Formats: sequence, C-alpha cells, structure tokens
Amino acid sequence: MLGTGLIKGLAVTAKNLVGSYHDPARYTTLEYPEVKPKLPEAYRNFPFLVTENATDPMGTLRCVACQICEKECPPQCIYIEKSKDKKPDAAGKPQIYPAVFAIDTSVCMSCQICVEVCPFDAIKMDQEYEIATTDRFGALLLNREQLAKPNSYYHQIHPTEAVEVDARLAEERRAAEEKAKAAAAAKSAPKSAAPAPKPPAAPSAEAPKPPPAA
Amino acid sequence: MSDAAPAITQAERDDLRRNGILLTSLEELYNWGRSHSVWPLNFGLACCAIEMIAASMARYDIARFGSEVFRPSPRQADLLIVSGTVTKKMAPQVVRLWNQMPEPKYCIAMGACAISGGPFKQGYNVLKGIDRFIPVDIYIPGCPPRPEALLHGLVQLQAKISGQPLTGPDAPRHLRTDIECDCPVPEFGAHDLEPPQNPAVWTPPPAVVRPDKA
Amino acid sequence: MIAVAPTSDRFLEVAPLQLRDWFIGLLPQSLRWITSGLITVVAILAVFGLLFAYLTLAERKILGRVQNRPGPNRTGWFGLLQPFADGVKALTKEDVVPRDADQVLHYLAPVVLVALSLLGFAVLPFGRHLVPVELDAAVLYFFAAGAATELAVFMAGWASRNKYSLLAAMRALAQLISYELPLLLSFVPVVMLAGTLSTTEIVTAQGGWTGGWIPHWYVLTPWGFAGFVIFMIAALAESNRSPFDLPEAESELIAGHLTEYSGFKYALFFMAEYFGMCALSGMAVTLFLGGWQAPCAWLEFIPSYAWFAGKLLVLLLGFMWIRATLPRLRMDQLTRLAWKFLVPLALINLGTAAFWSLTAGWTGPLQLVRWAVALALVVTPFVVMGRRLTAGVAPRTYRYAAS
Amino acid sequence: MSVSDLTPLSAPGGSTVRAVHDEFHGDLLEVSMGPHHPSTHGVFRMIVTLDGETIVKLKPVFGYLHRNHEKLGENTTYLASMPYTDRLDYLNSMTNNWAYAVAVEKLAGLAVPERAEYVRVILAELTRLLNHSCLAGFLMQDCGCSGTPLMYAFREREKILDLFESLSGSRMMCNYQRFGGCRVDPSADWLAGAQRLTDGYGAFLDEFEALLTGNEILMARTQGVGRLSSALAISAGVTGPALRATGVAHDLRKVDGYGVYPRFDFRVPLGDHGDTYDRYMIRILEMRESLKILSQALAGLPGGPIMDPKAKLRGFRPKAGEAYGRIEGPKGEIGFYLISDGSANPYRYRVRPPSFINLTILEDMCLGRTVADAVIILGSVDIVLGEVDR
Amino acid sequence: MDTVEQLRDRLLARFPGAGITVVANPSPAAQHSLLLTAATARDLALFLRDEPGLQFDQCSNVTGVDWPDKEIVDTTKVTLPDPAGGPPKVVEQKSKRVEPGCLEVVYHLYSIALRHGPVILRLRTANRTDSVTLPSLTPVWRSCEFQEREVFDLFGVVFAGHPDLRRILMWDGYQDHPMRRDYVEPDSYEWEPTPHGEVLAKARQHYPAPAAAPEAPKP
Repeated sequence: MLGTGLIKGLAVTAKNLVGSYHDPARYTTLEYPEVKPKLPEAYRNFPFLVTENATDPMGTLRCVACQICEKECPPQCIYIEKSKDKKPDAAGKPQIYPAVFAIDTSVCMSCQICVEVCPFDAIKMDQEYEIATTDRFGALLLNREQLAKPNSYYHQIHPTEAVEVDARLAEERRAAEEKAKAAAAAKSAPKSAAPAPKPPAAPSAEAPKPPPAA
Repeated sequence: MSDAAPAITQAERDDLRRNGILLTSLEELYNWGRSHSVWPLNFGLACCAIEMIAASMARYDIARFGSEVFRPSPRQADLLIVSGTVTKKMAPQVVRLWNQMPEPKYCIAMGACAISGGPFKQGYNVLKGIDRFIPVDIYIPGCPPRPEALLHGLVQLQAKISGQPLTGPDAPRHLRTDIECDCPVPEFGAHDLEPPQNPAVWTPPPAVVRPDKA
Repeated sequence: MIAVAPTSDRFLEVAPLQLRDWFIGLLPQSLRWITSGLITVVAILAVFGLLFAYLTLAERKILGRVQNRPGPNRTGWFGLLQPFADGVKALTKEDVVPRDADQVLHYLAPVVLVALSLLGFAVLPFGRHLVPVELDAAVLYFFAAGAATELAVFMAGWASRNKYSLLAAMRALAQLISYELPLLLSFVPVVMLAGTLSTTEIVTAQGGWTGGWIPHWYVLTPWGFAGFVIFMIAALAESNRSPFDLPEAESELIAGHLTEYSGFKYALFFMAEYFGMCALSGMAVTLFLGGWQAPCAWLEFIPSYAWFAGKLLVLLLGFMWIRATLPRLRMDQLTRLAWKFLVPLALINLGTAAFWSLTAGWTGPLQLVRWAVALALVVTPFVVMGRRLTAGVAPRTYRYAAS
Repeated sequence: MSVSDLTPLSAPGGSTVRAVHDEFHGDLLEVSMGPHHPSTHGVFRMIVTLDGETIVKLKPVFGYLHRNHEKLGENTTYLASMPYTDRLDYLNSMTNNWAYAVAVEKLAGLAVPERAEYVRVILAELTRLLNHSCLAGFLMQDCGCSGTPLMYAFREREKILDLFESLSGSRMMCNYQRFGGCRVDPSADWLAGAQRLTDGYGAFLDEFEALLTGNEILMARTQGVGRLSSALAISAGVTGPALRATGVAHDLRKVDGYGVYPRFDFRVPLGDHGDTYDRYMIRILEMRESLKILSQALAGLPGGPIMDPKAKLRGFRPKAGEAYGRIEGPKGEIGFYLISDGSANPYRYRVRPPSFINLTILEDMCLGRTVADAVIILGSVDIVLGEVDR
Repeated sequence: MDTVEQLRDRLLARFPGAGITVVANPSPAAQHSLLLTAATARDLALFLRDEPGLQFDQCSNVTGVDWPDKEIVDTTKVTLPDPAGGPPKVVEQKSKRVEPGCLEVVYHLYSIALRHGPVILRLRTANRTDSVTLPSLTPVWRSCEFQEREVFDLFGVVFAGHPDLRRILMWDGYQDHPMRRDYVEPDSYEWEPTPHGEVLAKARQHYPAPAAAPEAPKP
C-alpha cells in the first residue's frame, strides 16, 4: 500500500533518534577538542628526525645527510644540505650531518616513502595533526631544529616499531663493532663500518630511449 | 594577523570593560556572534572535500561549533574552505565565489594543495596555493588533514575572530578602508593564468636563496 | 475592542490577560485601545520570534540526533545561545544585491513574505481566551493571507535575476497553486460539520469528551483523519518543507529563490518559512486536533494555551522528523500527487463528511454501520488511487550472472 | 551522434548563460551547473539547455580538477607514483594502488605472494563496501534527503577507515600496495577487526534498505530515470555497476579472474532496466556479495610472506616494454597503461579512469529528463573528479 | 583467441595491402600490438568490432604517446688505409641523423561478448608538427569520444571525423599540448623553500646573486 515504505523509513529514523540517547552505536560523536581521537600506532602525519639524545638533539641526529629521502620524495618537499665537516654521532663515530634539513609541510603528503627508503632509520613519521596556523611561510617550513625529536618520543608514538628499530640498530652496531675489531685485529687500520648507502638512481635524467614497440 | 601586537592591549580592554564602554561590548557581541556562527560554503574541490564532509558527519560533527550549515549559495556563506587542489582552470571560479560572498568572510586553505599546490605543485595546470589570489586566514597542512585537524583549524579561526578589534590596523578586512576587498578574477591566457598572482594579496616572503645546493 | 479577562476561570488560564488588563489600566483611556492591540502584536512577535529561534536550534539538534550526533552544543549552555549567535551574524552580514537584480522587488520580497506569513497568527485561538482577532470568517482570512505568500516567493525568484532563482520561482508558483486546492478542500468538511468559519467556534465545536476520555476532535473521525492527513501533506508543500522543498532544492537549484539573498534578508526568508510552518500547524491544531482543548477531562487543569502549544510542538516535531527522513519529489510527481491524488481524495472526503453529518443521529448498532461506511469511504479511494499513483513503481527482484 | 553542434565556448569561466533560440519553442534556457554546484560531486560542470525544465542538451565540461597526474607520473619513479594513485579516486585508494601494482607487476614480471593476494582481496572488498555505501549516501543526498542516509553511510565508512588507518597509517591515502606484495602485514587483531566489521555490515545494509529501498518517493524518483541500453553501454566503454545494471554480465573479477578471486564463491547481480534504481540496487546487492568474499578471504587467509623477497623498493627499473593492467574497481574497470624505456621513470604513464569514461553517455541518459533527474543520474553514475580529470 | 600474428594474417586476408605491422612488446606482459595505417584504420576497426569470431565490442582505453624527434649518433668503423703505407687504421666515424618523431595513439580493445582481449591498435602520425591528423574511431566505439578529445587536448593529435573535437581538460584558448615531452611550463617562478631540479635551476636564474638578500622575486 502507498506509504508503507515511507513509514518504514520514518521508523528507522525514529529508532536512531531514540537510540542516540541510550545506544553508543547510534551516537558516534567524539567531541574533539575535549576528547582526542585514539590514534592507531601506524598513523602517520608528516616526518620527523630521530635524535638519540633529547638533551643534545642537534648533536645526536641519526641522519647522515645521505639525501636518499630527498631524491625519493615524490613531491620533492625535503631539502638537505650536507655539512662540510664531520661530527661524532651518538656512537662517537665521525659522520657527515645535515647542515640544512627542511621539510615543507605545506607540500608534504605524508606518504611515508622517505621513511621506507631511509637506510639509517633516521626519519620517521610523526602523529601531530593539530598544526593549523595563520602563518603560511613561517610556520609550515620545518627546519632541522623543529624536526628533531628524541627517540623516546618515537617510542611513545610507535612503540612496537621503535622497539624493532632499536633492536635492529643495536644489532647493526654490534656487528659493526665486531667487524671493526676484527679488522683492527687483522690490519690494525680503522675502517668505516657503517653501511655506505648506494647512490640512488637520478630521476628522469636520461633522454627517452627508442620506442619499445618500434 | 593575530600574532601582531593588538591595537588595544588586554589590560586596556579590561579597563574599558570595567568602565562599561559601549564599543567594547558591541565589539564582543559582534565577534561572539560571527565566530559562533561560521557557515561554510558547500564547496568541495578534491580529496580534502571528502574529509571536510567527514568532519560534518556523525563521528566529528562540525555542528557542535554551529558550523554544519553548509550553504550551497555563496551569498549565505561566511567561510570558504578551499578543500583541495585549485587548478588553473578552477582558480577564476574560486576567486569569483570569494567575491560573491558577503563580508565578513573567512577563508581556510585546507590541505597541502590549497596552501601551496602540495604534491601536485609541479603540474602544469595546478595553482601553487590559493593565497596567490585570495587572502587566507587559516592554513591547515596535511594531505588530507584529518577531520579533527579541520576542527582544530575552525577553533583557531574562531579564536582569531574573537580577538579582532573593530578599529585600528588589526581590524578585520571589511572594516578597513585601505584594503580592497574584492579580488580581481584572473583570466585564461594562452599558456597560463593572467596575471599568475594578485600582488595586492600575495606577497612572497623574504626569499631564502639556496644557491649552495650540491 | 478590549476583551476584558473573564474572572470565572482558573488563575493560570487568565493570567496573561489579567496582566495585559492591569497594564492597560495604568494608561489613560485614549491610549488603551491602541496599546491593547500593540501588546497582542508584540506578544505574538516575541513568542513566535523566540519560538522561531529555538525551532531552528531544535531542528538542528533533532536532525543531529537522528544522524547519531549531538548537533550544536557549544554556543552557550547546551547550545542554547546558538540561534542568537546566528542572529547577530545575520544582522551584521553584508547585504549583497546583484547589480542586475530588480532592486525594489529584491528588497520587498522578504519583507512582504514575513509580513504575510505573520498575518495568519491573528485569527488563531491560542487559548480559551487568547484570540488576537475574533473574525467570523477567520478561516477564509487565514488562507487568503497564506496564499499571498506565493507572490512573495515569486517576487524573490524573479527579482534576483538568476537562472536558478527563476526556475525556483516557476516551481514555487506551480507548487503553491497546486497545493492550495487540497489545502482548502481538506478543511471544508470541518466547516461543514462545525457550521462556522470562525476559528473559536470550530474549537468549541470540538469540545467535550466521550466518557471523559475520548475527545471529540475531528481528527478522531474517519473523515477528519483523512482531512488532517491531506491538510498536513498540503501544509508541508505550502511551507516548502521536505519532501516538497523543491523551490530551494539544494542539490538541484543551489538555494532556489534564495540564491541571491544574503545576510538579514536571507534570515527573513528563513523566519517566514518557520512562521508559515507554525501558522499552518496552528491551523491544523485548531481545525482537527481540537485547538486548545485538553485530551481528557481530568487534564483540563493545565491551561488551554499550554495544550495548544503542546499540540503545535508535536506537529512541528513531525515536520522535522519527516525532513530528516524523506527524499524529495520531482516537480511533475509533486503536481501529480496534488491533482490526481490529494484533490480527488479531498473531494471524496467531502462526501464522507456529508454522510457523517447526515448520520449524526444514528445510535446503537447503527453507530457501527456509520463508522464502517465512513471508514470504507476513506480507505477505499486511498488504496485505489494510491495504486494508480504508484503504477509502474515497485520494488524489484534481481537476477545473478550465470558465471 | 548526439554530440554535434556546440561551438566552442567563448567564455569558459563563470556562468556562461546564453539564450538558445529555437524555432518551435522560442527561447531555451541555458544553465551552467557547476563547477560549484552542490550536486556535481566536486568540480564537474554541465552546461544544460532547458526547455522549461526539460533537458534538450547537456554538455559536460571537464578539467577543473585536472592536476596532471599523468605528467607527474612520467616525471617521477615508479614507486613515487604509488601515493599519487591514492589521490586519483580518493574514495578508493586501495583499489587504485592495486590496479597500479598489477600493471607494474605485469610490466616487470613480478610474482605476488599468496598472502598478499588475499590481503589485497580483503582490502579491495572493504573499499568496495566503502565506495558503494558512500555512493548510495551521496545519491540520496542528490535525491533531496537531508543528510541522514549519507550520515549513516559515513558512520560505517569511519569503521572501515579505522581499519585502513590502523593498517596503512592513513585514513584515505593508504599508499599500501607495493610492487610484489603489500607494505605491512596485517596483524591478528586487525583481521579480527575486519571480521567484526564484516559480521556487522549486514545489519547496516538492512537498516539502510529499510530506510530507503522500499521508499515510494525514492522509487518514483529513480525507476525509469536515466535508462541506458546495454548496447550503448558496451560501445561507450561503460564498466562497473553501471554496465551490470544494464544486464551485461561483465565483472573483471570473473572475466579476468585476477588475483585469487576465482577461489571465492560469489555472484554478480544484474539489472534488467539499466535505470538509476537498478544502478543503486546493483551496488547494494554487490555489497552483500562483497561481504561473502570478505568472510571467505578472512577465513582462508594463508600464512607466508606479504612481500615478494625479490622485489626492490629503490632502484626499480623494469625492462623496456609496455603493459596494460586492469582490475574491477568499485567504479568500474580501472587500468594503468605503462610504457617503460628501461629507466627509473615510466616513459608513458596512463590511467584508464572508469568514472571519466562512464560519463560518455551522460547526455544520452539525461536528454528529455528534467534537471532534478540529471542530478540523480549523475549521482548514480558514481564519479569522483580526481579520477575524471586526473 | 588468435595470437597477434594470426590476427594480422586474418586482417590481411580480409584487407589485402592494409599495411599492418606487429609491434612486439619485449616486457613480460607480452601484450603485442598492431600498428595500423591511418588510411585503413577505420575499416579494420569496424571489422574487428563486427566480425563474429572477434567481436571487440569494447574499446577500453585510448591514449596518446609522444615520441619526440631523436638525434641518433651512428658509429661506424671505417678502415682507412694509412697514407704512410703502414697497417690500415680503424677509425670510428660518427654521423648524426635525426629520426623523426611521431605522435602515437594506442587503443586497447576487449570483447565483452567473447571475453577475450586485449588487442592493442596503434596509429602514428607522420610527424609532430604539421601532419598530425589521424582518423577518429569514435564512430566505431563511442567510448573513444572523450578519450580522443583528451589526446587532442594534451598531445595535439587531430582526429578526423570526430563529432566534437574540442579541448576537454584545459581551457579553450590554451595553446600548448602539455603532455608532449618537449612542453615547457610558463615561467611563473615563486619562492619555494625546497627547490630541486628544474625549480632549483629557476631559483638560480631568478636570484642570480647568491647573497641572501630579502628581495621579492620577479612577478
């Protein structure tokens, strides 16, 4: 009969209207400024640089300015200038460090490719999202100092992943030390132990090759 | 800009309030009214528009801030949320919509694309930021920003409105005589928009020249 | 005309009038008449203005609740100041008049609309003694004033010089004219049965209870129920509410005739829509729901205007509930619904009411026959014409691919 | 052919409103709907010529979201294009990822571990649920509902997005598939969550259908509106639910049998009328079939690696050649056509956008209908402008 | 379904002298294609669509590819007799030649009725400048309508017989074909904090002095 469908629909909305007062499944609002969302561990929003030591962030950056992330970044929002000198890293080994490391968050699309390609676990994804600002140029270009966050913070936002990374790094360090020791014992000559990153492929530098179909 | 020194300091304003100065109360009422009734234009551009819609949905409920009235006509809207990539083909329409909105009006650049072209900034048809043509109040970086980030931006906007004095150099745009509120609509040229930016609105920042890049 | 408050009633029942009389008594004789009128006007404006403000809030909150969210709740305690923030904003918003628009008509349309939509309140009996203007042909006056609002909507659409507005104006005219007829026909039985065009007398005619429990409201008769439903459907259409909100169909015509209105003029349109909704609901209460009469004898201690307000709010809630649920009709379906369904039903209902009126003297088992015949006269045409209306439209079954 | 005599628009900006004169009907009204219009699902524009409210001509205008996806794809590496595919059809990043991965895997001859294939199926079907629910919600919005069905659809969408977020890290832009597998292995918790969602989704569909499917207004609005014949649909390259609503049994999950779809038992619903109601109902029925696939895939998910161990993340250079890979996305056949010249960047990177090609017949469906119909016909075609304009 | 070679032979048997070349695809995908000539393309397409055993009723994908003019350096080894009478020297001679480029349009055909495909058709223009006309296949498959417009817009291939050949993605009045490999964007440089590649080159050009003077860039 005409109207049954309408009445069925009205019943559904009535059920929801009443349900919103007693059924949590029918009242799904999280009142944001007071109730913050529970972010999953995997959540990613903008990268940050991991430092080993919170008290000396610039001295203990894991980043060695290898520029892989800069080249792989799809929207090209990372800018790195290598240092001219070397400074000891957290393990005390002299390393090149980024003299300039800037990420333009007004361009970054949080795709996580920089994290995936980084061989040093130096860049990780942050979870900060309350970053609305009135200042277009000042607040959205993050420099080295703003990007550096301690490993403890990384543990806080990505606990399982950070533990894995720490274990892997410790293992690498141990292997490197052993290797260095062995090398020192063999040749008594110091040798770089850190895995040297391979220079990545330059994007799109070559002229196109002949048509593959021809 | 909110971070500039206000024309009247807080102490002076408190003083004025104690003395029952009508202007202050009027100003407060005016700012209270317009900050709590920000009706956005029902205008989505791209990916961020989906998150904008999500922000008005049950989980986030922008209605709590009194802003769920998405008006389809610019005549009744207060807030232009530029939610997504502004292409060069679209830019004149966005500017026209902005001009069609009655004062006082606000603009939120939501997401990387609206701020700077974002990941698509290298595209031939992509405008590198809507602030080249219209004044932007709040920038929300992210790709796309979470709905909570949009709510955060809205709270920022409300705070900005509430803090605006009605006179002096920090007065809102529409109450000042030295600023032209209408933005000229760019035209389609043979290769690009003409002009490619509106110098009255968009001033590039002090240039950071980076010539030493290896 | 100064209605002096009767003293026989309970205190609450007459309190508003006594307050008015006391105030008028303070004034010199020459000012009393005009002040009395002004007080009524101000009271109606204040009450319904406030009602409008909170109806918008209620609508937003109910829509929110239906959609599993709270709705506005941060402006003031529980969001109660939200309408005032909106009001302040609307008042201070820049008023844009398109350059090519017809300046005079563009300005006049919202004013005329609000003025006309307010006229209806004059004859509504809000309570036993609360009738602003006592007219013998009050019902006629009410619908005449209501019909004139169409003019204002068309003015708005025409004056804006916008294609969407123009389409909306055309739609509005077609829709409002189509639904004027079922609206009028649906209450003719009431006039027939009550034998009067005066709203107060119609309410009085619905007084009394059977056994102290079942009120003699017209909605509780077969013809009255049918008339009430037709009236409410037509009222939905007349006040441009979903599912008949075609003139301002958001997904089709941007904002229809409102497209070019900003600031306070837009707020006026909004206000007029709610006023129209309130007035039509008030009329429905008066005609079919027994006006200010209490539903049972022992509930009479509650003042009559509270009953009126309660019934009005229930109807308004219904408006909002429908809006939260139903999709919109198309223009041709809308007019077809009016001309091919509602108008014939209303005409048949006229006959049903006549039958009911003629058989008023039937008692005993004949009473049952009377009910059966009247029910059949209501239900049969509804089913038959409903079938014809929805011909070719039915739920479907689907097949699946073989592999 | 119905497309014929419209001269190039002289003023592409703004509401180009001009009167078209016609000998019999006098002046026709030309209305520009979009690029800012509440019903165009973004920045689509239709120039509609009206006789009264009847459409006599309808010209779609594209390009307002043309953000040069293909050019960018040719200027970046294969991997770097993956996050861009998220932004093509931004409701369905998972299936876009998959289609792109399929094309690259074809181009480079990469194998995908079985577990990854299962996870891809799970994510693709979740995406289908998400897309179809949202589409139904948006369609109802176009029909004039005051947001309620859309809110219910988004309520469920949030649950799916929570799953996506906890797996891939982002709600919409998942960037999850990789060439030769997937980026992260879903945990047991995640799979349990997906199972819970699958179990609960049927109840939502029931409620949604109770709200709308039997609604007389909805049926009157959609039945017989926007009819499409199967012959025209095939010729016009229409794919996905819109094609199946015309009665053509063409679902790439069955036709190509890509991934591990042949292992699952599911049916392909077909419509008989090809109208808007059929397009809506096919999607509802497809969601119910997706739930079947989901529970089978979740039950049969094998162990093993999620990535092909031979797959390289950096320095990925497929040999010269070309490949066209396609899958059944929620909107239809989404394909990627890649030409490699042996370098790190694709020489040609082309997206076959289903919603763009499905729009070919928009005018044919709308002619003779009213503006209100055009709005819901467009809604039922299911477009996302990021994909239409790329 | 037939292999590409069989399909070519079948077409040649029906249209002798049609000029069909098989273009091999060395990638693992092994989707080989047929290069047609402009003159016979539409007849062949109709045949492919209507022939009962083929029935390629769906043209799934249409796209353009730009092959710019290429400078090819040929190295030939020439044995020169030593004028001094010594052993003949082997000298490498380099000769440059320009291989003319072309614009190519690729059609991917599938059969929904018989569930096979893809058959890939390619059409090539004579050059990239003045002779860029190809026959439109829109009358054969309606799905080509918008896609051919897109190829026209972005690559500049003119389709003869297309019912409504206008720009589709860019605005009318736009003069470039941006998907061509040699397209150069208009120089509307703005300050960019993370410059790379071309942008970095532009940055250097717009700020010739390396001093970090806070000056506005040129409009």
